[in-house]
Amino acid sequence: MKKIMNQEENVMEETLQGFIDAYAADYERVDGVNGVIYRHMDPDKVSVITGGGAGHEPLFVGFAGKGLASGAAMGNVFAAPNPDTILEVTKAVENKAGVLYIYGNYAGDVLNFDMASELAEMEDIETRTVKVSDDVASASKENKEERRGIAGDVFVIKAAGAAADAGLSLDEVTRIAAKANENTHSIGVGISPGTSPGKKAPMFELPDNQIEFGLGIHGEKGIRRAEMMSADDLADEMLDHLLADAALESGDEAVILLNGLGSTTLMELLIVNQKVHKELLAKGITVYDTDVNSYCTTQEMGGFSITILKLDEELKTYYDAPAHSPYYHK
Amino acid sequence: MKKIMNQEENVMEETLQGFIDAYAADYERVDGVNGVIYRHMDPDKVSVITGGGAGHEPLFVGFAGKGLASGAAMGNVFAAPNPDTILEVTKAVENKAGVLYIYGNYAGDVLNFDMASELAEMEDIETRTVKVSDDVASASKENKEERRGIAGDVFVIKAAGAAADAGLSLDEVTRIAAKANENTHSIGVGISPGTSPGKKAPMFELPDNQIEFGLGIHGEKGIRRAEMMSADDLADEMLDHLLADAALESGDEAVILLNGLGSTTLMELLIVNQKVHKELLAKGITVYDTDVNSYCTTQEMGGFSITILKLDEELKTYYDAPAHSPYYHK
Amino acid sequence: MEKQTMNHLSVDDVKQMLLYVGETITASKDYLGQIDAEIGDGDHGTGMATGAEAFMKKLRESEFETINDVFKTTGMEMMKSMGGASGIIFGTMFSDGVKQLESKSSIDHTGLADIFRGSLDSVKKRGKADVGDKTMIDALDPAVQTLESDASKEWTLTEVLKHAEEAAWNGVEETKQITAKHGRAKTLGERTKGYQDAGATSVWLIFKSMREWVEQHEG
Amino acid sequence: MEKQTMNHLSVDDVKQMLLYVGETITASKDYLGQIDAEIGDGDHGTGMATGAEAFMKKLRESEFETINDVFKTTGMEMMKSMGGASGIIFGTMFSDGVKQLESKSSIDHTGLADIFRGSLDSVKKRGKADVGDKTMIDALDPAVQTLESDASKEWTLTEVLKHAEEAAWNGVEETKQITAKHGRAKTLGERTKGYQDAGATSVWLIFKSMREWVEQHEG
Ligand SMILES: Nc1ncnc2c1ncn2[C@@H]1O[C@H](COP(=O)(O)OP(=O)(O)O)[C@@H](O)[C@H]1O
Ligand SMILES: Nc1ncnc2c1ncn2[C@@H]1O[C@H](COP(=O)(O)OP(=O)(O)O)[C@@H](O)[C@H]1O
Ligand SMILES: [Mg+2]
Ligand SMILES: [Mg+2]
Ligand SMILES: [Mg+2]
Ligand SMILES: [Mg+2]
Repeated sequence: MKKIMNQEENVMEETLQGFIDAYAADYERVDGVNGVIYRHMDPDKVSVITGGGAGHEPLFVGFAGKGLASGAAMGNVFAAPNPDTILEVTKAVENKAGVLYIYGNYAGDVLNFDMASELAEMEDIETRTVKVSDDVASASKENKEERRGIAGDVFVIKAAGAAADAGLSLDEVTRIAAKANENTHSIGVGISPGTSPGKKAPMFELPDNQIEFGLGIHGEKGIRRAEMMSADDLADEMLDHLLADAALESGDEAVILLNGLGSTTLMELLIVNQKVHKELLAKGITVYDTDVNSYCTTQEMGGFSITILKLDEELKTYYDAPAHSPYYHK
Repeated sequence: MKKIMNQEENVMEETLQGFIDAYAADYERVDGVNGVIYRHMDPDKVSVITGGGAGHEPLFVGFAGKGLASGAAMGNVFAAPNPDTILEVTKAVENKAGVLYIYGNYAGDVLNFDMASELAEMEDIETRTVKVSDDVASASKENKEERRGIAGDVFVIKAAGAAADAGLSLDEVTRIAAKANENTHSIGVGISPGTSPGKKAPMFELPDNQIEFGLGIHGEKGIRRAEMMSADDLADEMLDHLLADAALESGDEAVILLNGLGSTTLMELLIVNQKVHKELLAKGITVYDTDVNSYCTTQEMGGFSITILKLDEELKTYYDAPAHSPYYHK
Repeated sequence: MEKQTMNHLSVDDVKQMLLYVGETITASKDYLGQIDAEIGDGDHGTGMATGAEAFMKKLRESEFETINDVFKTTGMEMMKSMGGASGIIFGTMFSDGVKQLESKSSIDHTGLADIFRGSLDSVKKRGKADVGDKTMIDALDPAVQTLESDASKEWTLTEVLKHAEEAAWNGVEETKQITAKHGRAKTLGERTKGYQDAGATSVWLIFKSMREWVEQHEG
Repeated sequence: MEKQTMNHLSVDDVKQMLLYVGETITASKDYLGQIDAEIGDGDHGTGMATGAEAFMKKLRESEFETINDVFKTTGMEMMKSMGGASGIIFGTMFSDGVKQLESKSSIDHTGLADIFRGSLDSVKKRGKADVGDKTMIDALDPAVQTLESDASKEWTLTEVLKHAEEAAWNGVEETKQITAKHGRAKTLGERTKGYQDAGATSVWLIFKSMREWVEQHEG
């Protein structure tokens, strides 16, 4: 695979530079580390910091913004940021009302954010953590807190950002974010691999007639290899997993996110969406809002995920709140 | 290539259904044809209608919206819409102040929109046309009006939508759109082919170490085959073509659009953007705004285009006006 | 029994013949697509097949009084269903050839020449292209010219159509020498040389299949 | 001249030995990446190599008073530069082993056993993993156990390290039998069986290269 890049070792530096060049009015770089912060945050409010390995663009940098995260701490491609980076971003955002870390639940991220929060506490910055664990393919329902975080990051950051924007306390913002995570369920499917910048081989091999059902966003294997199927059949099988797991029933309200993984086109996502809506309608579930986009990608990986956020009145308020970044709008 | 779809013949029907399912509050389907309209337009203002072959999502459907087009008339993948579709969309939008057609300059689109405008005139609907012709790789500077339309569609629709929103007359909206087109120059590069839904073979073949410089958005050959190069070198060579052609000089102001063609990641686009900014800065050109996104795609084609809109005070006003669709925000 | 030659086409003959043309186009979908893919966007096969399916369906379910109606319906269905450059161009070719002609319920080869002369003029007017622009006109124009010059001859319909088919094919061959000026391919300049035009190929296929149908229905 | 065995490491010996460890890691970048790719995300090689480059640079440009400082600096540089799970885990392994120990300017194999015991305890505490979780602990734990049980023996450093290296390798082999519980791979369940753990492989490489360095610097 060809990649449009310069030296492998400069990928992150240049990616962040390109982001700041484009959106300098609203974002600034955190000196010396791979972090960015949103410029226009209220000093009296809680800050949300997100982050993780790079390579999933527009996550995580694109989810700093109005009503979203205050900053993003980035690692290299698919590698959690180091504690230093997280700490510097923590010091760069408004932190006197405390800081909530939100990131996908991966060992590397947990270790580094935990270490950073020890360091932050030593500098008298109060921190909390919510680990996003929405991927139903990655652990059983009983072990929800062990699940991987995939596109569900979007809903958790959205809810937390809105709660912070509303002026809630650190504990309350944390509670809302945890509740959003509790109510968020996703499942993905991969049809072709992506390639990390600088690597020659794709992340995995997938025969032309097969797909990986339940694939993770770093190419982690899923539940099973399956024969390639139609969009309708895929949607059906994915919804079966999701609805059972999310305990969604007739009369419930939900927000749907169809998230492309990289090279899967908007056309394909819309085709899947058509079937998802048909099924949810048939089951009596009210789709409160739908977003069809590619927020959480894995380079040029082919495939997509479906995420369902089950709403209650409280979450609806925070979901509805305005939010803006160059890559997310509400 | 695998595609996530059902029957090939239902691709457009299901794509539009999926769009309407997702965004029903703001869009509605035009009965019986492959068209959508934005619901909230002012009946006294000029309507802009865009359209063309499908397969370039989010264009064109995603560029109907507030401050943008009032409707989109869609053909099948890479095939201009038929006159009937265009006519029905024309009748479905607010048309008493007249309708401006904006589309990429391709023979098929010209023929069909011209035919539709004859049909519309027969129903006493006044129409005008601006053909977007921004691709500098596709004809000489002297034959600007023969050039293909690629990602520059975005700027022309944006300007026209804003002018219509401002309440200008049909002639004035047309003049603004034509001026935006006059000031818009793009060049693209392809690094890997896309595949039309239902087709087995990719749209073209490209050896692993080669790229197509000046590639069109339907896989049309460009200026030359070149060796794969670094992001910086690509940006340099593309800017050379653009700046000469657009007659941009020190002191000028411009808006930049970096547009991914499908599978090229935001990370890669940001890396290119970093170099584009560096060069423009060095040349004394003021970048008034930058947008790094994938608006005009060719299925999962790899590559990107750079578009430069040269601003004057008038165009700046319309560029700055608010605009919203699920896939474009200003 | 002596072999019976066909010199006139009834309304139903024309309908059956165009259905056969439709079948041929549908069967040539991939072939036409590949030709378009070389220097165009590869959709010509799908486009023509869509048009063919549409007009075949309509022809099958309709009753026609005149030959004019059969042609017009065929073209209108293509125009409605196809989109693309070829929707207008081939739609016009079928629908507008009969536009200026009086209604007929039977035609011989002179009638056929009149119709396709009308087609050619309308297509040129609509598409603003002419011979040498590397379009379907490069096949249609010579085909129409042979039809016209053969009009005075005492040939069978098969012979006349065979002649037109050959002229169309020569036209297709000639498009290989031309740098494209119209359609999506126009901007490729020199790089289109050596490749035949997709639309011209369709014109040849249409004449070829008309000839085949007539030939098969003789005697 | 009789072959001279090495029983003690000076501050500079430790520095040189860790530089050699760094070289080995850097040279094994692709190998480690491929192992991680089987059931993880494929970045372990890049991560370890980044850490190695960073600590080698720092070691080369610094003067050290104590062995504790050399280890601590090595670990801190890994922690700062690497990110990922292994940044913390391997950073902790190098930096925290000496944390509870008094400053030393020379160590024998007993000293080495003390350091790596500290490493193992710190890594377990930090990462909340234990033997059998298919992590680097499955190699580090047996290596530390042999170091400790060999502490009372009259062995040369090479012999002791060779023994630890073998124990680490057996640990790597054992990870193939285990279903992963930690790291990105943990969720693959049964499907991780048969694949060795990347981090465990790095531990083995570290012991192997320490042994090689000592062996090469004997006599
Ligand atoms: N202006 C024109 N006049 C006559 N024929 C044309 C014209 N433009 C295009 N064509 C014909 O249409 C063919 C392409 O048709 P098709 O591929 O279906 O449409 P599109 O060009 O929209 O993809 C060309 O090969 C050419 O023969
Ligand atoms: N909690 C843990 N305790 C000990 N070692 C761990 C832990 N989590 C991961 N590891 C080790 O780290 C290795 C993976 O490192 P690496 O691939 O660099 O990081 P990441 O998992 O973030 O991609 C695993 O093979 C495992 O040996
Ligand atoms: Mg990793
Ligand atoms: Mg086409
Ligand atoms: Mg075509
Ligand atoms: Mg890894």
